[in-house]
This record gives sequence, C-alpha cells and structure tokens, in this order.
Amino acid sequence: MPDIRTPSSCSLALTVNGRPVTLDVPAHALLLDVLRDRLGLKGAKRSCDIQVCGACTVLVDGAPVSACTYLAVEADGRAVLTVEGLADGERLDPLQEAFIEHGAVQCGFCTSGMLLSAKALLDEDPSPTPERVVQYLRGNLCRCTGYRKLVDAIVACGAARGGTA
Amino acid sequence: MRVTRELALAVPPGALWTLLWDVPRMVACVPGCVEAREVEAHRRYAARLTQKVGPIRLSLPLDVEVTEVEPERRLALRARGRDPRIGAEVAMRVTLDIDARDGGSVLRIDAEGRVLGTLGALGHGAIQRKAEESVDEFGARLREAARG
Amino acid sequence: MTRLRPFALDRPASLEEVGALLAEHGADAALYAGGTELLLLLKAGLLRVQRLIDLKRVPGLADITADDGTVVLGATARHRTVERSALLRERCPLVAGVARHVANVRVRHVGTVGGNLAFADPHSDLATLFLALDAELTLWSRAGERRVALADFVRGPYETVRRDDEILTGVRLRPWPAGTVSAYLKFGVHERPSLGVALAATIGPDGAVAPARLAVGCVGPRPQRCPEFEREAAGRSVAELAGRAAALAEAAADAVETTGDLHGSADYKRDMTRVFVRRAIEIVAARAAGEDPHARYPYTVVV
Amino acid sequence: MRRGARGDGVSGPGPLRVVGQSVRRVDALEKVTGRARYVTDLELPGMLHVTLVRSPYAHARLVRLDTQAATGVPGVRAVVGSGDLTGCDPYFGPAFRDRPILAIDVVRYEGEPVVAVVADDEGAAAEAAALVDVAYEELPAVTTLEEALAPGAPLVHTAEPLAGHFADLSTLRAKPGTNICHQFDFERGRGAAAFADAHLILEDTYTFPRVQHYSMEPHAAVAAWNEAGELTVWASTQNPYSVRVELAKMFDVPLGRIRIVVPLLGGGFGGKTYAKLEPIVGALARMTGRPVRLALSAEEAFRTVRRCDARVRARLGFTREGLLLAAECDADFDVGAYADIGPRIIQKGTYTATGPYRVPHVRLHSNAVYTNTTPGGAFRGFGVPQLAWAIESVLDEAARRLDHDPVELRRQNLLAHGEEFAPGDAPIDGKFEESLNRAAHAIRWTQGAAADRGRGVAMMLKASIGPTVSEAIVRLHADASATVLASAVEMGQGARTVMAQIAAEVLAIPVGRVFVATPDTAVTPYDQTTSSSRSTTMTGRAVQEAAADVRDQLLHVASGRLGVPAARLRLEDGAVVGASERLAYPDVLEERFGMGGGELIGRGVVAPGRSAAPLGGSTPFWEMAVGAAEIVVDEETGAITVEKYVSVADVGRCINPLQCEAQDEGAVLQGLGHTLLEEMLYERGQLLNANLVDYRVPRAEDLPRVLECRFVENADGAGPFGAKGAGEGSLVPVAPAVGNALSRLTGVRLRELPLTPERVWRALRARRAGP
Repeated sequence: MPDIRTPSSCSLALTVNGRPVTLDVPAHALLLDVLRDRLGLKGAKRSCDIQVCGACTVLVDGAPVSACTYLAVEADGRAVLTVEGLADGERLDPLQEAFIEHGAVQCGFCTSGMLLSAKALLDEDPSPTPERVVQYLRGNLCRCTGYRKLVDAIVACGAARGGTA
Repeated sequence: MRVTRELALAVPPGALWTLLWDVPRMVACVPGCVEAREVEAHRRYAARLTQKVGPIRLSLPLDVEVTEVEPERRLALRARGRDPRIGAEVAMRVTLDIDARDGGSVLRIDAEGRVLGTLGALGHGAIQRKAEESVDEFGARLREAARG
Repeated sequence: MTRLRPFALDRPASLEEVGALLAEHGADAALYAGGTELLLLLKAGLLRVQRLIDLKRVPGLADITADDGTVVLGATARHRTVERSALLRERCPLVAGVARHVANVRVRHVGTVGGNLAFADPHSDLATLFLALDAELTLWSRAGERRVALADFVRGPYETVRRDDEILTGVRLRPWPAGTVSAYLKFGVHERPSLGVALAATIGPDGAVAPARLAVGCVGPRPQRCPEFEREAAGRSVAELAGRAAALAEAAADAVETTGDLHGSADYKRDMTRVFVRRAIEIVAARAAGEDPHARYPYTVVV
Repeated sequence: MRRGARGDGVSGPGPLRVVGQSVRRVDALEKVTGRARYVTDLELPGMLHVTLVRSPYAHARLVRLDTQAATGVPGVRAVVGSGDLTGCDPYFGPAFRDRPILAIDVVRYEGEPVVAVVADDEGAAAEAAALVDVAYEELPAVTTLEEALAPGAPLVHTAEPLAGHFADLSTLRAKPGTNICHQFDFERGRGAAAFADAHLILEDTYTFPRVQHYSMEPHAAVAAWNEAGELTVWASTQNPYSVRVELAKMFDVPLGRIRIVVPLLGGGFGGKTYAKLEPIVGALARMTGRPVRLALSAEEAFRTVRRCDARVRARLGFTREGLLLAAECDADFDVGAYADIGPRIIQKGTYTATGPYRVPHVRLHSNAVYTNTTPGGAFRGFGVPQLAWAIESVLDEAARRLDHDPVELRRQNLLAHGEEFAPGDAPIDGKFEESLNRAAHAIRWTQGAAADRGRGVAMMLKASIGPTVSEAIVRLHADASATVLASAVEMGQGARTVMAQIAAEVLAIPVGRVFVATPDTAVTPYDQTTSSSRSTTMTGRAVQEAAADVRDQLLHVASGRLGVPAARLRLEDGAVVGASERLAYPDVLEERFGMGGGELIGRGVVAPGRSAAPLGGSTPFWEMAVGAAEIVVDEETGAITVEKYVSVADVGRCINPLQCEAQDEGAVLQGLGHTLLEEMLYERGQLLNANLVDYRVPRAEDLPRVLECRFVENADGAGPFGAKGAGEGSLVPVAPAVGNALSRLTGVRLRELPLTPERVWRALRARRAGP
C-alpha cells in the first residue's frame, strides 16, 4: 500500500484572535502544532496529549476544544481564540486580571487553558456558583494551586461581570 | 494475563500427542494463527499470529520454542514476537498436560502471557478477555480436530 | 504518544461515497467524526491508516429526530448537541442530563454519539443508558442497511458486531412512556466511570410499575439489562419497590457479570452494583412521590 | 491593601514596606497573556528533535540492536545506541554514577531509554523509532521491596556502583550481594534498650505508594555546543548547578564550559532535581553538531522519575503519663532501577522520623533498595511523608490506648523553642505549640465532631539542607532600578517574586523596578538547589545581603557628599535621606562615578558550612506544619470525603502571604493525591497506568469544602526578615490526619495508601465480619 509521503495538504482560511489567517496544512496536522509551530502562538501547551488535562484548550467559534487532539482542518472557516487573544492590547481581560489578583497563577503551564475554559464558562453562565465552576473545571488540571484560588478568581470575575460585585 | 482450562477429549493420549505435533492441523486450531513451520525438528517453530483487540489489529511473527517434552504426558512451549507497526511485544508460555481418562484423555491447558508496550498497558482489560476467548476457541477446534 | 503519521482526509457528502471509499481502501481507511478516540489510537501508534473518511458532511447524520414514537439520534450528533436538544429534553430527559456529564466539556463539544457507541469502551455512560431505552442501532453498508439491538451490538470491551464495511448511522431510542420515573447514577474515582445504573419505572394508572427497566454498565465487559429484577418489580407499587429495595438490589447485583480491572475488583463492583441499584430505587421512589431526593454521594453523579 | 493572610508581623527595623505584602507576581503578566516561555517552547535555528526507543521489559539483556531500517527514514540524522556514545562518560547520577545515558548491555526498568533517534522533526523521529528493532533476552526482575530484599533475590545492579559527585554522600554504604545500595543509621540516648522502661509499647508497619510528581510540563531540554566547545543546555531543572557538575564530569570539560539556562518551569515538585535529560541531549548535540531538543510526553515522565515508595516499621514507647520515651524505626525505601538522590532521601526522611516531639532514646535505620521500576527521586517532602504516615498513625493509636486526646498527647511531647533536636544540629527555631493550638482551634477540635464526621490531626518536622551555599549579586543601575542575579528557579512557588520583594525592601525602591534575571550559570551566581523549601531562606538571605552591600555603598558615598555620618542616613523612596538631607540614587551614582553611567554591585554569600550535625551540616531552619482533617465516609462505598482541612505552618514570616497560601493549598491537594487517589500500578514489571485516564490526579472537585491554610509568623527564622522555609511541610500531615480521622470515625485503621474506596470498603466489611 502506498505510504503517504506527500500528505494531501488543505488550504485553511480562518481567523485567529481576530486576525484573518490563510495557510496550507497537511491533513494530519493538529491545531495545537499549527498554532505553536506555524503561527508562533506558544500559549497553548502540550501536556497530557489525550484530551484530559486542558492545558491545550483553545476556543473554536467560542467552544472550548482540546487543540492537542483536534485536526487543524476542522478550524477552516472558523474563529479560533487563544490566550494571546484575550487581552485587548495592554488592557487585560477581567479574567486575566482576576487570576493575578487572586493568586490563581503559579507555574503558569495550565493558565492558558484555565483562562479559556473560564471564558467559555462565563460566556455561557455569566455568574456561575462555585459548584458550577468546579464541575466545569473537571477537564482542567492544575498541580500547583490546589484550585481554591482558581475557583475564587472565576467566581469573583463572574460576579463582577454580572454586575453583582 | 493467565488462562487455565481443562478439556475432555474423545481420543486416547497417544492419538492426542500425535495431533499436537501435527503442525498444519495445529495451525488450524490456534485462533489467529495464519502460518507455522518447523525451524528445528521438535524444538523451534516460526509462526505468524494475527489478532484483533477492538479496533486494533495485531500481526506478529512468533518465535516458538518447545521447552518441555514428556511423550503423551506433557508439552510446554515458549513463544515471543514483536509487531513493529504498533510496537507491541508479546511473550507467552503454554503448558499442556495430558492424562488418560475413561477411554479418552483430559488436556489441561495453562497459558500465561504478557503483551508489552502501549497496547499492553492501555488494552489491559480487553487482552485478558481476548486470551480467554482464544483458549476456549482453541479447545473447541482441538476437540473437533480430535474427532475428525 | 507519537506524532500523527501522515494520512489523507476524505470528506464525502453521501453514505454511498463513504461506502465506496471503504470498499476501495478497506483497512487502510478509518471512519472519523469527532476523533476523540480515533486520534488517540493513531497518536499512540496502535492504529495506522492512510486515510480518514470524515462523516461530518454526510447530510442528516447529525440530526436528532422523532420517528413514530421513537427518537433517532444521528451518529455524528455531538454530546453537546444531545445535551441541549429540546426534543430529547422533552422525550428522553435523562439522555440530555447524562450527556452533560460525559468526559469533559471539550470532549462534549467534539465527540459524537456514534463514535462513543462504536468504540464501545466498557467504561462509558451512553451505552448503559441507551440499553435501558431499548436502543437499536442502524448499520449501513453498500450491501444494505440492518438494525441491531444495542444488547447484541456490543460483544465485549471495544468489540462490536459492526463489520469493517459498515457505517453506524444512528441509534433509535424508545422513549419511556409518560408517567415513567427514572434516574441515572454514575460512580467512580477515575476519569471514566466505574459504574453506571439506569433505572426507569413506568407507573400505570393503578399505581403499579409496568414495566421497570434496569441497566447496569461499566462493571462488566458490556452493559447489561437485569431481567430478573424487571420481572420482580413488575406489578408492584413504587412504595413496595422502595420497601424491598435492598432485596431487589441484591438480586440484581448477583445476576450481573463483573470483571476486575484498574477500577476495582469483581466483588467490589458487584457490591457497588447492589448499593447503587438500591440508591437508584430510593431516588426513583422519591421522585415518584414528587419529592426532590437531591441525593448526594461522594464520587457520584445523580441525573 | 491586597487580600491575603495578614501575618501577625513582628516589626523589624521600621515598618516593612514590601515584605509581608501580597504583591503581584513579577511573572504573572507573561503567564496570563501566554507570553511566558518554557523550555518546551524553545526553538533554535537548525534544531533537531529526539525520540527515545524504550525497553518494554523490566529487566533484560540487550542481545541485538538493528537500527538499519530506522536510519533510512527521510529526515533522520542519527540513530544512537549506547555503543555510539563515544567521548563521554556514559554514566551519571548524584549519589552513584549508576545511570547510563542509554542502556548498556542490560535494561533495568520498563521504559528505560535504549536508543535515541535524532531527526529534522518529531514526526520523522517517531516513525524511525518504530523501525528500530531491539532483541532482548528477559532476565528475572524484582519489582517490589519484598522481592528485592528476599534472600538470593536477582540483583538489579551486579557491578560495584561508582561513587557520584557529591562529597556528602561519599560515605555511601551499599550492602554487597544485595539490592541495598545505601543504609542510614541514627541513634540517640540508650536507643532500643530504653523500651524496657516503657509503660506502653506500640509497633506497626505502614506502606507508602509509588506516586508521580505529574508536573504539568513534562521534562524537556535543549542542548547546543558552539565552535569554542562550550555546551549550553536550556533545561527544565531545579538545580542548574548540580547538572553543570554532572555534565562537566561527563564531557570532561571545566565547569566554565558548561552553561545551564533555566527559563520558567511548568512545575517541578522535586522531579526536576539533578540530571535527567541533560546528559542525553548534551551527548546527541555533540554527535550531530546541531542543537537538539527532547521534550518528554506525560507517559514518559512516569518512566523518568517518581516518589520512592516505602515500607516503615515504627515502634514507640511511652511513659504512663503519655510522654514519649523511645522510638525505633526500620524504613525500606524503593529507589527503583537507579539510585538518583535516593540515598539522601532515606537519610533526610528517617532523621526526623520522630517528628517535632522530644524522644530521649532513638534507634533509626533505613535502606535504599533497588528494584526494576522507574527510578525514584526527590519529591516534595523528601522521605518525610513516608515516615510521618507511619509515626503519626502509631502516635494516634497510642493516644487511644492511653485514653489521651490526640492533640493533648502531641502537645505534651512537643519540642520547645530553643531545645536540641539532635546533638550538633540547630536548636528548634519555632514555637510549635502555637501552630498546634491554631489548627485545633480552627477545626474546633474541643467541640467534638458531629456523629457522622471524623477528625484527625498530624504534625511533621523536616530539616532542610546543610551544609548549603547560596550566592547572589544585586546591581543598582543609574536610573535607580535594580537587577537581582540569583539562581533560585521559578517553578510556580514564587521564588522570583520573593527575591524581588526582598531586594526592593532593602533598597527602598518599588518592586516593579527590580528585575530578577533568568537563572543561567554563566550569569547568575552559584546556588545549590531550588528544593527543600530553602530558596526564600537561603537564596533570599543572600539577596538581602547583596542588597545591603549596595545600601552600604549608597550610604557611604552619600555620607561623603552630604558630610553627614553614614549612621545618621537611611534609604527612603530611592534616595539617601538624613534629618534634612536627601540625595536620590542617580545623584549618588553621579557622585561616585563622575558621570551618568556606572552601577553599584553588591554581593551576598550564605554558606553555613559543615557542623557536627548527624547529616554533616546543621539545618538552616526547621520546617514544621500541622494538619487537621474533618471527614465523612460513605460506609457503603468506602469513599472518603474531606469536608474540612486546616493546615498551619510555622513559617517565621510570609514574604508574600498570598503566595504562601497558594503554595500550601497546592501542597494539601497534592497530599490528598497520595492519600485518596494516586498510585502507580505495576504488574510483573510493566507499568499499567501511566496516563491521566488511569492515574487519578486531584481535580477541582477534590477540593475540601473548607480549606484553610494559615501561618504562624514569629519572625524567628534564619531567613530574611525572620522567614523560614515553607511549601513542603503542609503536604506531609495530610495522609496521617485523614487516616487518623478515618480510624476515629469508623474504628478501621488502614496501613496502606491511597485510602481508595475499595480499600476502605474491604476494611469496613472485615470489621463488620468481626474478629
């Protein structure tokens, strides 16, 4: 059987952090590798590589996905948001501010995934209860903080966003 | 994984013993065994085994070495092989003990094996089950062959 | 984990095209929808293929539709879609509720019902719940279409009756009639569930249960219905069920096949089946009486 | 004022401006914006990628290596077995140089690297790796302590182990002909003889499981040699200076020719101490003449390092009044296939086996035992969790037998402030009773738990490293900003922020004007290691001294210019001020250098050196923490839920309270991991659960409903502003506190971790079945 040495390549047209991007990728390219190695967006990290830990979370049309196990071709025509796209220039997103304020950042390797999952949660449920945050973060592991400050930061951000600070 | 079975067969130990050494008929009895040939008479054999564990296809050459021979009483062998495509290393030990029993014979099968590499770890549960199914199938085919 | 080896991606727009591709490439091709299991097998190097056949552009394969009293979930319907489906919320509320607890939110956005069922991981929720909904799977191939009951579809861990040339196109559920009270409980410490219990009691006008449906999953090679339990429960009032919950649960537990693995030993799984069938009965009884049991147990999801 | 625990700060010289405040982390902005760079993100021009071919066998002889097919794969630059590693010492290891870069003649654990494939990209490397054909001849393996210690057991290492580089381990005592590669003994008073006078003697054996650090960033390293024959390694390591020693020895070059650069770490927890990947990437970079990158997968980290599992027999003797009279301990630690720093772990962990209590008569013995499993290495607590699990459980049983309240029994045995722990070692430097009282108060110990709740308490004591050395340089620039050069590695614990706070406090400039350089052995001065909770105390004091050196220079120059004695001047808001005078730093530098440039350089060295202490040097500080747990048990499933957990640590001073809190909350959750959830499972030498689906790392839902991490701050530490080390202590009491709570609530005493639902269920069933 022919070993595919010249993989069929697909041309993609998508937006990444609000910017239009067009590039050709082989069919087997993973979104995580395209973001990191082709577009230089190193914020999303490869950790467990099996969709469990969440360190590679990015949003595709607002939905959180595991970029480590998501073919880049699936992002064609869609809007991808990575952590690099959260801030507006130097003005941080409220979640980024809340993470710093509450001490929810330590080694930082899970932080990108946590921020984007939290953003997806707040987009869906503007002021979630701590229990809802804990349930939603089932797919985001952190080995440093013990989660207390992450939950506090997200709940506080939700409350502030929901105007009930 | 470890599978032990006891099998009553219609043929006396002598006939069973001859059957066990009949390579082509043994190939037919061992599920997934597609070929086998003698490398060194009564000592070493080369076989090829294919198995499907869920969606995963395993196909590997087996180096079979006979380790114990007690005519009409006991046959023990060791088999090892590697499927480079999926990086699975298989190591098996099979001991067959034969006793005469009311005209026929009783075959006690003791198969112990390990699948090493990623498949061995991830497929841990499924492999034990597949091994049991295979030994049962072997027993059924052997009983059929013995009757024939 | 090794990198993905190169493959081509086909995106057929009809079942016939899929069939043709399967016929042409056979074992060198793999069906692909969400990829939540397939891509992991490819990355682990346990599977090698030259092409992926993407099912997501085959029209209608992701729809959730009502069809003369049954509900059909298209194979490429995502868990997230199932979770939010108004039709399912109305006809099979438990299905929408359980879908919300599959894996994590990212897998739910990408993974599909068909992929989950075809992979047949013994530690999963959908097959157990669907078994209690007398699910029937539709398998399409160029030779024609056949329908297989879920109980016959799953042969063992990761093994189903689907032939290599067949595509799972959908699963048909028989919603429980009005007046059915139900609960799904899933227990386990690990990433995947160690135990799943689906209990549905249809209460007739005379207050008697006719019938009861009980499915237990994750503890054995495949999800299992509990016919003895269902016979014992039939004709009794819910109060009576609650009264005999311990004995009924014990009987159900003794009947299930359990196998030891990293999640626990066979006898522990049998005893957990006993515990959670009883708890399911108690919850169903409370719900039948209009109470909200809001039962909470550690490492347990109650839907 | 930012939220965070208010230490009941003791005023040092004048109110502290920056130390003691929960200032914003200096590395927070780059981390929340995704700009933070880790070794795994590094790309160098011409960089090649490495994939390792690993042994599927736990113990086997290497019969034949066929790399022919692999070298044919397009993009492959080299396929390397140990035979191809010329021109370097192929063995490394801090205690014994027993670990080969690539397996030599024999593989000693499943997953051991055998062949390295170097290629243009990871895809080609992986494809070639699958084509490498290695023929093995399986050898009998020992994969548990029982098997390894059985008489006549197969030996993991047959040859005499070569001594490693670190002098203090030169007294290594392997037991020839056995799998024991080191032994440690410690006696005080009349040793075991004193048991004869004891009113009550309790003895039991406890086991601690093999668990994984599970840093979110698996190990990674990039190496490159330049034309001048200098090696630079960008490594995810906690001690660049130890790695530098090992590589200099390995390639036989002067230390100055090896440069280790450590950007941010994605977690470490001890798993990134001492050489791990640096030897292989260094060797491959030299062979190929190209930069080489190796980034492990999470599964491979399980086959690189783990915590040493242990079996501890503990025996305690009490007087009638409940005073500890004698203690005896025999601890076997499973160090896996290679010793790594295991020999030091068995010493450190056993030395403080008796915890923070006064025990006049002690006999302690521990063994480091080889098995054919992933090598054990340093992991948060460094042997103390393994011992405390046994001792604090036996202590709780004693409280029951003596009908003493468990808190009271501990209180009456606590060592007092200033008391001697062991002859020649530092006296106790904390008022431990305050921590115990605060923990008991916070969990409302005296009010008694509700019927369905169990409470347990546990304490711990750990010595840090002695002898030890930390050096630092502070440079004050002409614009009154400053750069701190120190080699404390930032792995999430907040070391970089702490160093900035200390320098900013001494130099009276804003934290935002202090820049802490990336650890780089060509730039930042010597620091022994970032582990053992020592950075704030030792590196912190070196930074404090270096900043004070700059301060004295400022005062001296200003004194000359202002004609005011230096003693009547002080620093305030970036200027030297006297009663009425004020000279801003730029002007002081202008005065000193006669021009707009120049900088003042200060140096700090902290090196307490050797002492008569049993481990070769006195501990610079004692780390002590208390844990109190309140649990509920679902007796039908055996599942334990920690409803409330209180941790109190005696830290002297929180330099950054919010960071201390986050560190201890993380320590408690990591402790809950080995207490309830985590265990690496082997079956006849094969590791079965090296992934997150089958190895359960704590998640947000495992967070106790109430988790309080509090601190006793009496400014009585040897560190800057009275600080002591923290971050390891709070992990240790979790297992015994939960185990004791389980015993109080259900009467079931489990001696094996983790306390999984099935284990608790089985024990409850046995209890119901009765004696």
